[in-house]
Amino acid sequence: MMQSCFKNKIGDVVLPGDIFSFELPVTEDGSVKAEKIICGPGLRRNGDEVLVCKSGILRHKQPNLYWIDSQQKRYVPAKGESVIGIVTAKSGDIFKVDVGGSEQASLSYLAFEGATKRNRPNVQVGDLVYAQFIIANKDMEPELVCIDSNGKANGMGVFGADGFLFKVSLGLVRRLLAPQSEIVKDLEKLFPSEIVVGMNGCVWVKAKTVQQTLIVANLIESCENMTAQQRQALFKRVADGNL
Amino acid sequence: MKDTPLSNCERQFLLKAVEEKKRVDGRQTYDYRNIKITFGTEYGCCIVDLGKTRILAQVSCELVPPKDSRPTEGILFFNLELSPMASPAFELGRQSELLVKLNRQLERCLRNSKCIDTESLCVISGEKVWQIRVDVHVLNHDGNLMDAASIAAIAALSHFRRPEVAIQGRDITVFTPEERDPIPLSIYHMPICVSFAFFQQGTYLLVDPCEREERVMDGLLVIAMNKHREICSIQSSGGIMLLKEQVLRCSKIASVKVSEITELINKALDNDKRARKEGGKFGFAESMPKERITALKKDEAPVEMTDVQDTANEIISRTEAQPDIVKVPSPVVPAPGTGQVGEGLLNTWGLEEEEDEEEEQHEKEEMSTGEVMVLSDSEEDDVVILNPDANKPKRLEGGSKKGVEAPKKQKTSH
Amino acid sequence: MAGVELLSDQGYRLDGRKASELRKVQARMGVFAQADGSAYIEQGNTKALAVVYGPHEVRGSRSRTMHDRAVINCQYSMATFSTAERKRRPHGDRKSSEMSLHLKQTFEAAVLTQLYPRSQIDIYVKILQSDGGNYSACVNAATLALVDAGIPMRDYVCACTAGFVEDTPLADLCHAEESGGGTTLALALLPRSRHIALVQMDARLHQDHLDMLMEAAAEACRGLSKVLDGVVRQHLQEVSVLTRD
Amino acid sequence: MASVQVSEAEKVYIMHGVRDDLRVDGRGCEDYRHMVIETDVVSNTDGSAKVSLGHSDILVGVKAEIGKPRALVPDEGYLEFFVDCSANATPEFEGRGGEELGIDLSNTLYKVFNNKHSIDLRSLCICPGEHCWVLYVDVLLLQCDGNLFDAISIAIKAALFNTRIPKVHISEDAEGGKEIELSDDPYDCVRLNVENVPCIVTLCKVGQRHVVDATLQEKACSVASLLLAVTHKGMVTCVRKMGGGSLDPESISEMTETGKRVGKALHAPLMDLLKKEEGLGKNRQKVGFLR
Amino acid sequence: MPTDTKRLRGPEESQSPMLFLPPDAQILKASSRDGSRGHADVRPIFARCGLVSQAKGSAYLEAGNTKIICSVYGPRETERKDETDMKSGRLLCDFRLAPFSCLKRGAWIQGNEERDLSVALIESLQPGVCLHRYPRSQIEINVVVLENDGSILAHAVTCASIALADAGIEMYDVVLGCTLRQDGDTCLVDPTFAEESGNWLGGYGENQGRVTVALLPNFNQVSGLHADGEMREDTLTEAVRTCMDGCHKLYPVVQHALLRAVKRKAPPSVK
Repeated sequence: MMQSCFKNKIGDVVLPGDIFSFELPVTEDGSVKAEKIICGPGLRRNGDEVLVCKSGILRHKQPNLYWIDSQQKRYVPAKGESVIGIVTAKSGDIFKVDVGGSEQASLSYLAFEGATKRNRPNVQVGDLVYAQFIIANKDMEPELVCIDSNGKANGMGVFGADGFLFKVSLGLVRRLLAPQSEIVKDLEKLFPSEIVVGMNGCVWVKAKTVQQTLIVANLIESCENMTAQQRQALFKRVADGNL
Repeated sequence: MKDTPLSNCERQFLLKAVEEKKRVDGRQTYDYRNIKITFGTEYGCCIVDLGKTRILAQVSCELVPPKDSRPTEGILFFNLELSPMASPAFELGRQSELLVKLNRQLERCLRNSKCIDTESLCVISGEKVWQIRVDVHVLNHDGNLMDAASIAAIAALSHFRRPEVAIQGRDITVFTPEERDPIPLSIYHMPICVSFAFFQQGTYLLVDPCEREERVMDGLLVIAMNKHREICSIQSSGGIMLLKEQVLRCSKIASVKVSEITELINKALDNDKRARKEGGKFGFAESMPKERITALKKDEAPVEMTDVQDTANEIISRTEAQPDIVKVPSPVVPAPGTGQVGEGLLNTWGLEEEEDEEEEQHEKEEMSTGEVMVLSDSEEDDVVILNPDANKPKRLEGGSKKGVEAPKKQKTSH
Repeated sequence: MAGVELLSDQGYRLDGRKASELRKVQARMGVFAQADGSAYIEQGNTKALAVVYGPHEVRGSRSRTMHDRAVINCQYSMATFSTAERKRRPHGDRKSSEMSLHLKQTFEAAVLTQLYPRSQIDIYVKILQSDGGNYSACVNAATLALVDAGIPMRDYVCACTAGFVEDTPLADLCHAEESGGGTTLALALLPRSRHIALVQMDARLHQDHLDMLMEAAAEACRGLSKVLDGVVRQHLQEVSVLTRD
Repeated sequence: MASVQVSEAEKVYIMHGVRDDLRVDGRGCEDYRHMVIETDVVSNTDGSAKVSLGHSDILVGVKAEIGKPRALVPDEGYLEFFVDCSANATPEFEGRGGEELGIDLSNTLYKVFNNKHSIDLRSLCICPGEHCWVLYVDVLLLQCDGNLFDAISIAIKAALFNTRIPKVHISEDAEGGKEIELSDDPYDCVRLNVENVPCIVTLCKVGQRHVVDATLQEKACSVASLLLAVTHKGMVTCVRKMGGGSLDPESISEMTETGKRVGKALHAPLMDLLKKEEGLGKNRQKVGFLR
Repeated sequence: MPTDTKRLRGPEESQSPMLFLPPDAQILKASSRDGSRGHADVRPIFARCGLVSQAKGSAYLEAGNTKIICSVYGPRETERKDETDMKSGRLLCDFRLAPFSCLKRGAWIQGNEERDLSVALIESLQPGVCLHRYPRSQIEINVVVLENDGSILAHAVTCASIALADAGIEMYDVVLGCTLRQDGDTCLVDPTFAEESGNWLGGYGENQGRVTVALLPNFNQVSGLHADGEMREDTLTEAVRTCMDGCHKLYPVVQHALLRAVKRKAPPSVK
């Protein structure tokens, strides 16, 4: 019962301030069957009620995970998320990286694969960095690293020789990074291109020519507010228009 | 709050794109973005949309004693505000260089060129004259504030009506709009600014730079002209090295652009006048009935599909051929009170007679069928506005049909 | 000014000059002892003083330092008694902050700033007497001051104004001609490479005359650069005589 | 004041020098540095003068304008002082940096001229209660190397001497309104009597003795200084103790006495120099900054 | 300048009523002092410490109708970091005449005269305070003149030094101030507002002037000296000496005020 009032809300737009209050279901043998609900981003527990604090669409994932899919642009750092940052300053032994959050994240020069005291990584002001948050909470300054637990870069570090960087909303980023994202599938059908997506809404694209890179970039940007069929039609037209 | 810094890779990519005559939003080197002029219900208030850059201009008048150096002339006062709403980089109250530059350029372009007859503003010489005050507010900064501000200012001035005044001896009676309908200002000519962005030490040139291109450009050349091909002001800024020939070439391009924008402003003005005369609805609320809740509708960025080669110099040579005003295909007028020119129109001018697009906008019934304003952009596909309310799919095909047909036509024309 | 006739039919202007004749230019470098570089210039009745400090470390807001080149910091101010009508404040109004901005841009183009990263070069210009062509007097004075301070530059920056009366271009306008409502074009030119550092034009002019006007202004700038060149050589000659023996 | 950093050793060296009446640049305790005065330097003004005292350069412009007399003294004109510390002097004065010093200097000048005899204010009145001449005295500080007050006061005296106020005749037009016409003949003008204009002498207490016309170095190692405005008759129109230290009464009276003597001795050569320069008339070769 | 929108102002050409006073009322014969006070007598002053609870130290002083209140904050950290001389502290002063303090209403914003008085106050107090004990810090003195009845600078100096002492700031000596108005040969110590400015405007005779002296009584050192108007040199030195005697007369009252304050603040003595 508890989840029922949740279930019928899935897929609807919920506004901050909506409250889901539960009467604990009393099973036949009088014991109270407790059900566990995991509140994702956008939901907050208040006593035995669940409060909605971000406007968006309520999403559900088996078995009991609920969260709000909001159209947000401003990124709030979260531990473990990998983002694209721009190096803004080199002060002492840490680099200041702008991730579009409330403050600039710090990235130690040792947090690169194969970096030692003597051979420092070659990072210039203005470079792009693909890194992961190891410290990200409201009380401390966010900290990034470019190596995973066993010291390998596996994809992280300085990159972005001659691609194109642009910003999109966080909702679209999540759709791009979804395991079988249709958008990515459609893009693959067009022409070969490299795409790097950071959770902070930065997307980096590189294709064979400047022309194609621009097309891919514009396509991704315009997928923001299109339904599935419109996207199909657009991609079909782009495909034949180009051939 | 400082805005996000520009990464090196973005800078290199944009410069490479400029070298290959490709622009991020698919425009040609000499294309203007989508210009949309809407007038408010009150006389002298107007909003100009240049792509995503959005500027509000408001004109007001007041009876004041004149300056003793010029007792018989009215006073023109311009004030441009960079509100922090427009971009994170603008802080309130800080005299930034950009603010000073824009204000002085606006003043020079509209006051020194004597485009408004200040003698006609004098009520009693030496005692009371009209002070016309033009306040320009930047609502959203996506590059090229100068052109948008100058269009907004001159459109608002030509749209403005000041109350009529009767003088008996010493006392002045000011009539309210109900008693006597207000009088327009006497405007000799309409100076409009055209901005040229220079890259790679002046080798590459772009018109109407968007915000990203502005951050990467070396310098800017702003030329203000009116449709009689008279230059009202020239101002170069940024550390660029120009050659005389480049400045002359820019002034030729500017003359074409200005004549076409002036055409658009007049179109919007007549449109608004017709809407007011027929007692129809006018003003901002009317001008965006069909848009989504967000005022700044998020139209899909046009995608440049065909590898269009550079037609720039070919266009220039053609402009010398026709000294007279080039027949500009009539801009599409989607809703009363607005005049709209899609990008595509620009590079079809002068090439061949574009069959006059039938006026989608037929007064009343058009409103009801919800025929959405069609941004008939040439080579990019049709822009479709996703209406929140359940909209007949029919319109979709209709829209795309228009779209599909448009690019093909576009292709042949090159 | 309808009344005053700017160009007589024999081709003479108000002060008896021909159409393309410059005003009398007198200049001297090294006027002040305390400044790194200083210069004083008189173009007709317009008198300007320029002082250069730097390149020195950036004072004030640290955020302005550029990691790859020097920051040029200009201040243009007019003496309160410089114009016929007394000015209440020497600087701070929009006109003078715009003029400072123009000077800054002109010299950002001309000075080799990448040789002095993370530093600042101050250029202060004071108009002692204003009789038209303030911008050009400032640029010429600042050029001499920079040369006096030994700061490397691509080329001299010479600036001159040009007007257009009865479709004959006039060079080096005085105050009467400038405020007479006709067209005024201010041009800052690097004479040898014929590059334009800054162009600024006011009041209406038909597009076809633009070429003629700019050519006249460029011609005037080249004439001015010869005069400045003479002043610099004479100053160096003077200084070298003092330091030779 | 734009100060300069002086190490302790230098201070001791300077103090010992002053004690033996021998200063760093060889002057005695009561000698002035080399002074160059030139009038009529700026043509847009009614009177102007340029003074360079050592490396301090001052330019003063006087502009006469017609204004309304002050309510309490309807039958007198008045003087307005404005000191502009331009950034030319030191980068410190850029923007609003020089404002504080400028206001301090102009306030002192107001005090110096705050008496009846320096300038005959009554002669400045056109018609009591309605129109009077207002003399805007604008001081431009181009280079400051210590002892600004003296240089400024001398420059003001020279500029006022050089001031030509056009003659004014008032004609009554029909309904009694007063019509003021200025005579546009440049030579038909009124000259101001600057006999009584005071000159400022700044005495700097270094160690036990006091010096006149102190440079920035000497000022940096002095505790206090006394400013005296003296007229040619020896009258003292303004006294002000400056600096962070205190003075005992004996040294005050001693310094006042020296100040009066030096000040009085200053007026005579200044006046005849001005008259001599005036005498040159037209064929005087204008120098200004050109040499 | 922000125009003063709150107050209903008269029409522009309104005149202040002061103008229409009969001429003789303006020029008060300075030499005849009314009633009790002789020429060399100082007005009786009333001084109290510790009125402003927020301030570190404060003082209120009344001399005849001149009422001045002063509060001292600090020593505090200096905001302007790039101050050069870091080894000694700095005195900052904010001298304000309340708009209602004089006959003609003043403005709230600090005018040039007030800035001049602030500079004069700092230069007079600086010798008395041991600034080397407070390196890299600043001491703020706020003086407000509630009613101006003459010689406000002198009494402000005295009031400020009492406030500094009340604030527990180390001082070599208290600083006392006294003003003198010279009119011809007569000199009036501690003049009232009328005496100070009255005869001045009309006076065309010799020796019209005003002298203000700030004194360190125990060291007998002059820490501040201001004089304007026109005087002969001997009259000037004579006037300075008279002012110093005037200061010495004030000293006992100041000592008494400080004693009272210390007693009140001192812990109850164990009896």
